[in-house]
Amino acid sequence: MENAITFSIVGSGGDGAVVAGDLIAMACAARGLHVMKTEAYGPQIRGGESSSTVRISSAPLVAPAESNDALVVFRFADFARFRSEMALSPDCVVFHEPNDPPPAELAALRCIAVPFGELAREKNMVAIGILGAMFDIPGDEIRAAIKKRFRKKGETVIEANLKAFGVGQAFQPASLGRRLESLRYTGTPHLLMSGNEAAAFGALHAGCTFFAGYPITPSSEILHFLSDWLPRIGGACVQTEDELAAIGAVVGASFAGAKAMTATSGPGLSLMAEMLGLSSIAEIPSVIVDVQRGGPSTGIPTKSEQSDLFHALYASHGDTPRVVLACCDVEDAFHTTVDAFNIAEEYQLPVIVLSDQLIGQRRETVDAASLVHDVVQRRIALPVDEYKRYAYTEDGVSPMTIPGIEHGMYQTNGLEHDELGRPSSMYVVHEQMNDKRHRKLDAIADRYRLFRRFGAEHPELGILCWGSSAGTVREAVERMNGMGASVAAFVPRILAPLPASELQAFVDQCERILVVELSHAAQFHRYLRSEIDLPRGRTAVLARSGGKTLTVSEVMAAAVEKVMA
Amino acid sequence: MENAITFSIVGSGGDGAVVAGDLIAMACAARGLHVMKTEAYGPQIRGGESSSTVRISSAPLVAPAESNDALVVFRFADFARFRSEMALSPDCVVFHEPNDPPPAELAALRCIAVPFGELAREKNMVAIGILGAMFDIPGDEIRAAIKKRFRKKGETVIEANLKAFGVGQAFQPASLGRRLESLRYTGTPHLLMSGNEAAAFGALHAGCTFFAGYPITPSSEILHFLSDWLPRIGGACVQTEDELAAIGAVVGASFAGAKAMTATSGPGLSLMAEMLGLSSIAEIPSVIVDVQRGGPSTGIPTKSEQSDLFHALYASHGDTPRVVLACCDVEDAFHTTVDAFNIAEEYQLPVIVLSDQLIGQRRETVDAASLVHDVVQRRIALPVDEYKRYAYTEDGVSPMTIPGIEHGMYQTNGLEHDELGRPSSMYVVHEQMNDKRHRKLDAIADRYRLFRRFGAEHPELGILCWGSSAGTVREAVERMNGMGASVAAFVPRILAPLPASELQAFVDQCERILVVELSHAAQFHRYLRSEIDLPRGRTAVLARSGGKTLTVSEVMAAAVEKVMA
Amino acid sequence: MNANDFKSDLKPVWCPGCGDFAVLNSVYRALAAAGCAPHETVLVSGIGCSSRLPGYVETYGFNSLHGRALPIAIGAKVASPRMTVVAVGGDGDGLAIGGNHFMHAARRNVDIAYIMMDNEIYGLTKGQAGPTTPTGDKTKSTTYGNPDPAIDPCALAISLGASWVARGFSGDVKGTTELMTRAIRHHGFAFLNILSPCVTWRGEEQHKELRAKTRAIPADHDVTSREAALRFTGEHDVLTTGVLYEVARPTLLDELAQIERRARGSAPPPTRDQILQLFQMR
Amino acid sequence: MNANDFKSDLKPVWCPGCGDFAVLNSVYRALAAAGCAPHETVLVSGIGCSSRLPGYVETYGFNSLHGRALPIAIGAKVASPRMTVVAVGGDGDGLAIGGNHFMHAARRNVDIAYIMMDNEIYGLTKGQAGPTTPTGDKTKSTTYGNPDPAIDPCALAISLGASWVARGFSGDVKGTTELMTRAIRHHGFAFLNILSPCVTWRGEEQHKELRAKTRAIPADHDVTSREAALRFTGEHDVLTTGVLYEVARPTLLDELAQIERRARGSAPPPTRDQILQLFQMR
Ligand SMILES: Cc1ncc(C[n+]2csc(CCOP(=O)(O)OP(=O)(O)O)c2C)c(N)n1
Ligand SMILES: Cc1ncc(C[n+]2csc(CCOP(=O)(O)OP(=O)(O)O)c2C)c(N)n1
Ligand code: SF4
Ligand code: SF4
Ligand SMILES: [Mg+2]
Ligand SMILES: [Mg+2]
Repeated sequence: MENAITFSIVGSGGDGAVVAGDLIAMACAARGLHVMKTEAYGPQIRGGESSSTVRISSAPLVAPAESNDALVVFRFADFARFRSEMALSPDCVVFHEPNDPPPAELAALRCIAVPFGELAREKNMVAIGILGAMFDIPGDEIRAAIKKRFRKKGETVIEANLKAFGVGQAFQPASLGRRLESLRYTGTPHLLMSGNEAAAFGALHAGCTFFAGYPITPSSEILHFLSDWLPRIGGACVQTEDELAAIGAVVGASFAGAKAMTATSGPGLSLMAEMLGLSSIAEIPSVIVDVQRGGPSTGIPTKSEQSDLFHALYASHGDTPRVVLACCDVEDAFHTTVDAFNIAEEYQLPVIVLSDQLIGQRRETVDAASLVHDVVQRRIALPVDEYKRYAYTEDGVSPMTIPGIEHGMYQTNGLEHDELGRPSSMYVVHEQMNDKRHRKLDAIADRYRLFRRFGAEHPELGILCWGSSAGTVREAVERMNGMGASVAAFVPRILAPLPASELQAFVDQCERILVVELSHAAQFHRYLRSEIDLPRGRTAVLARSGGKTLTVSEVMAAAVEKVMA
Repeated sequence: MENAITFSIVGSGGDGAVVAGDLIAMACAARGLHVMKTEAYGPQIRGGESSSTVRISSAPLVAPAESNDALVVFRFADFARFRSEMALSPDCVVFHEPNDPPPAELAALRCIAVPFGELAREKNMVAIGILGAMFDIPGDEIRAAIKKRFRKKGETVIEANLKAFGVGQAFQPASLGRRLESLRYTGTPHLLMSGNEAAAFGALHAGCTFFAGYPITPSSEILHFLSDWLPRIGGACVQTEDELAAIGAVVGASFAGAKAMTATSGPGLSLMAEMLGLSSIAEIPSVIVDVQRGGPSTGIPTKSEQSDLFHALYASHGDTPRVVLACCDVEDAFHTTVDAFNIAEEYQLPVIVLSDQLIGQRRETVDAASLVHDVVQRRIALPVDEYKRYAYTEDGVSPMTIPGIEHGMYQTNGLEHDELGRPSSMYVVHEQMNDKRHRKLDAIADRYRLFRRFGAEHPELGILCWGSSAGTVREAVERMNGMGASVAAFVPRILAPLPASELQAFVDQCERILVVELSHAAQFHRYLRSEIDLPRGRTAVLARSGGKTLTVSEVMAAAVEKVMA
Repeated sequence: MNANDFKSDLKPVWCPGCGDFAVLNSVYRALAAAGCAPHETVLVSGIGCSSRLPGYVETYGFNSLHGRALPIAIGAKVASPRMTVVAVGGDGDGLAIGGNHFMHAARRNVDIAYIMMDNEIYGLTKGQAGPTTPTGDKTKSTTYGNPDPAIDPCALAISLGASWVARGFSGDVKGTTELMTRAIRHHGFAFLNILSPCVTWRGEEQHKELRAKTRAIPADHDVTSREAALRFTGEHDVLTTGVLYEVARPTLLDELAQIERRARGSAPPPTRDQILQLFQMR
Repeated sequence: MNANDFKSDLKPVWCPGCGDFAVLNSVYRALAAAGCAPHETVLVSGIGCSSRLPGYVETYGFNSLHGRALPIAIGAKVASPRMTVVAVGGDGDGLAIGGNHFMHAARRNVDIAYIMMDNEIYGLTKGQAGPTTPTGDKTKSTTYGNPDPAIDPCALAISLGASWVARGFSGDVKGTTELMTRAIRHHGFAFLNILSPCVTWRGEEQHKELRAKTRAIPADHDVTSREAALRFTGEHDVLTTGVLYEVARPTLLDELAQIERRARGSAPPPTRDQILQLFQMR
């Protein structure tokens, strides 16, 4: 990413570091630049340390920032908290308060003292004034962003902020780093949205009219968005007493004919295990978005990890067919959610979408034109004389009616049942019904070969990864190939049923395999082993805990150390 | 099993088919014979059709009955219900009421009309009189069993039943089948117990003083047993409002120092997923017995299946180390439960015991002398000056205190935490703690190499199976080897962590592999693939739904068709 | 539609003599009396003997998970308000594992009728104590007597905010049918507790005892008085049947409709581009 | 032991001005006043801002799962009756996801004190409506106003059978400390609802409003009268603090002890062989 810059702003609550990052991101999006923006917080509920990191480029971005070109620190005590999770490039410029000298380890960098607090009460505006000037981000866009952002706070606030911004712009420390000409790019304005917003918008796009949920970090923004928008389109958004009720209400609504969804994070998904089984055996569509965070248990609610995979794939007692999809980035959160509805509705089973904190809560520029996706409707059975709700069919999908349809009445249940839905404890019925329900997975595997493949056509090294790791791996692949290596990556977007033949073909094509994931227990690797053949002795694994973003250099190092060596 | 006989008694509610089977089983156990007894019911809550099947042998029995040598049918309409799940040997003798002629398909068998109802009101007693005489089961033992069983009902009832039994004994249809001399064996009397009773007794043996549970078929007998016995030893048995509370109370009690357990079946286990994660990250011992039934969802509550494996292995979001054990038969349910407590207490994590309906609710003769097993106590930390509850250690096990110990106070939680138990969202802490928690699995894998291996020393065919399938596979292996084949089987009793090296060594030893399990989705096979290397192209799988007992001939047929062919 | 039109051809699995047969009978009659169309009626239950009921009724039916009838019923009702949604189940299903949903459904005044078949025991799992089992009773799970106080489901429902609460006895088909009809017609959350004996695990006596204790509610009872209602639920020697409590207050659907009005007014639903505007930075 | 002995050296993560600081202060003082030994005290919480509290107290502490403080506390108390067990948490934790455990803990009169820090909002997850949020309030999850009626936790606790119920206001440290001390000393399930403002999601006004509304319970209130107590919880313009309800009835531990007596009498615990006799057929 030659034409990309990255900077972070770090401060305490009240310093406005996060707002500062927001404003620059907004300005860049408006100007048609590509932006990826992440935030990090300390353990304090409010008022603790926070940091905002913005990566900007004139070309599309696929991964979050690797290292900073500039850094604004309002207090080094706060910076220390994030130090281990933040890389600085060798020519990084550090801005700080004169009376708060940088720690020794930053001595090698260019450190510039700026009396932020003295220059204006709105010191974050001063900071973006300086950064804007340094990186030549159009001032009028930033000013427009300030006006938009503080609209509700009134004129005086806007004025004060604009003024402080001006002070920052005027404050020109001598000879400041590179100016990226390309950043002055003026293309079509982009949308700026988070993965959670993209998923929620995807639900609306897919025709979702019912959402039930229980708040949980880092998924709650989906609930918030739909609480705002569903009533406007005549749908309903219900906050339930817990996750058991949320997924129950989704199944009930779907039974009654609505496209229905819930969203949660790991702890909530754990509570939904039993109802997953009901949705599967009663063959009632349901969509569950899981925005993963650090686990197990309450774990690390504010950080990202890829360790809910096992639970998504395998939770619920009994042989319980379900579909698991995974999105790779913000835009993909939209598409994956629509796919989830399409599959759930067409095949009458539960579909889990695995997102994660990194995708869900980061903001990315998205092209409005790309937010289109075909929508599939449930196949409603025509009233027939001898209606069999669970008729054996070739692809396992039986005609479904919904309450209100005359002559379409049926009984459903979580007990094993015959073609009419009547409870049965006979082995033969059980075996045939298990078979019918699992046949749907074959049909889906056939129809939905969702994956991304990028890099060399005849790779020496093949990387397998999923979800939010994909962007970083992609950037690593591009860099390695740029350096003369021959690397490719395969990223399934449907994890169950896995596109096994394509995956196997890819693996067989490669000399060596590297599996990359943010799960200490290497869940993805273990799952892959159970479904395809990985070359014995020629497969390496980069699997570590989440809680820290995967970096391009980490992937490259693993490729070199674990595989090439 | 040359010296074994099997018979079934089939009737409607009130016919007393099940009691009849019980009495013969009791008599045989008292005489030192080996018995395995299963029951089956129709969907009626009470008063529907029921059948009782008893297998008797002078040598130890490893598997339930394959086919019947005798059959008592009080009503063929009831028999029809069980027909598909009941095999009859070619020389099977069928007793029936004169006015209820056998269906055509039984024409080839010797059918003998007995006017049961006319002979006595207690027609089930007449039946065991006839069967006892036919198979030469000592009458005095049966009479003793009748007295024991009807003790609480009073003398008149006992007298009437004894009289009817005498009538049956006297009723001697001409030339009745073989008499098994060996059945007159008089060895040490055996205990007669069910797998659920064995597990509950195992808990008491292990020192369990706290049980919390919620009723569910087919596990409730564990609750019933402990509700009776725990108060007598000064422990407590609590029926909670649901399974979330049950496992919560277990974790709380264990935190407070008690050896604590819950028992449930699939639906309950699904509800326990979240708390499993807490027990794992807070490192608090817990024991969960799951008596599996047909799934998914409510499924088939009264029948056996091996399909909770995935959930037991993988449920709960995040990287959640836990131990999964599986018992193979009634006696093994005792040992496995004690092992579960030993491992949980020593390694401070959740341990799931997988049993199933077939083991849990069948009655088997057990040798009292074999119900011994070493018991491990929790390692309680001595109060130290700088007590670190979650200190990093080599085997991952940190010193634990319990409330009441001075200077041993600590904070625990489901959030990621440092060595002192203080919440932390730092990556480095998370990675190290994940590592610590997973190291325990290595230590356990090292110490607890629990498996059974039987059959040929240098096998051509290796069979892999687990749980209740083991007995049937064992009998199949013995029969095949008796016929000149070279077959062996490997049965892990610890499923996670798997005894992978022993398993791999076994697999590598065999020319061909057959995996046998009662799960439509072949959960065991898929799990094995993820953990060891199975020979590509030389591995076959016999995986089908539960709901019907696995039979020896089924295993043999698979061995021939799928493997030998 | 008459009662017979609601009979499905599935044969109940209940024990001969089970109180639930009579309840089923009342369901047929009440659905007819309330003027429900079978195809616009949804019966949702949990798991238990009693929860088998929907299978025997010719409507849309859902025999779901133990304890989860109410969330499913609520989802169905909100998604398809035109349907008549009736939840049914046992005392264990509704008060033990499903207690939390009961609490919040009552509070929210969800527009469904909830019929509890209360046999003071766990029937299906073969006789363990439940939340309505009298203290001291010996059951399979309480060898030395039930340590817990019994809940009165009607008292609970009233405390939790249900807007219509009644008690019936399955032995009185006519009375129960009337109550059920009113429950179905009520605007809001209607809770009907029906004492329905379990001959198998509580014996014949339970039936006789209940019959002896039951008496109809006095005609002059003020159904809008919480205190008056709670006086009946506090009785020990008699068991008063009838409508104990009835008030009018906004239901969940009323509230959701109001939210929709506030959200949209008379504007047409927003277009895709209108929603996306939210993310436009210029 | 004095209050300071109960202070741990962990710094609270709460927002400056959060009502929970004052509650924490009361916890220190009450534990001291009730004469608890730190190593014989167990604090159990769920998840939420308020549930962080055990970490700041020098006792055995367990910050568990969202909604599951009570089952864990009950398990700990039954297994180790000598310990003083106190459960703490938020309104969402205890009344939404944890509602069922609340209901059954109250009914069973479990021997623990349960302190609810009620801020009428979900604090930790950044401001969604909870079961005590007033109807109509706009929050992040109720864009057009909260459709649900608010629960009064004390009224609920009384209805559910709690044997000791009180209301406090975190702004009144002295009063809260006294109530907490009594809660800890109570024999049975003691429920203390403390209104503890969330400055971040309910603003400064909440604090002021609460302070203005609070008034002490009249000295002549009959604490054994359920009706009298419920009159206070029904008030709208004032917020009466103090012990609303207090009765004596057998606790879960009392019942379990009686079960043990019935089971064993004065006999020594059965031996292994005595148990196995059950399975002997001769
Ligand atoms: C999650 C879960 N836990 C437990 C069970 C077992 N179970 C089935 S029905 C039932 C209780 C039955 O009692 P009740 O609800 O009163 O219904 P009744 O049979 O008495 O009509 C239980 C515990 C289950 N099916 N699912
Ligand atoms: C199973 C589960 N669902 C949801 C959450 C997310 N969550 C954490 S705290 C909380 C509610 C906080 O509200 P409250 O209990 O009132 O405590 P407060 O923060 O207001 O003190 C929620 C929903 C969770 N941790 N676990
Ligand atoms: S067990 Fe009881 S409740 Fe269940 S069907 Fe039989 S009599 Fe009815
Ligand atoms: S968010 Fe509210 S409840 Fe949470 S710490 Fe801040 S002020 Fe307190
Ligand atoms: Mg019941
Ligand atoms: Mg709160």
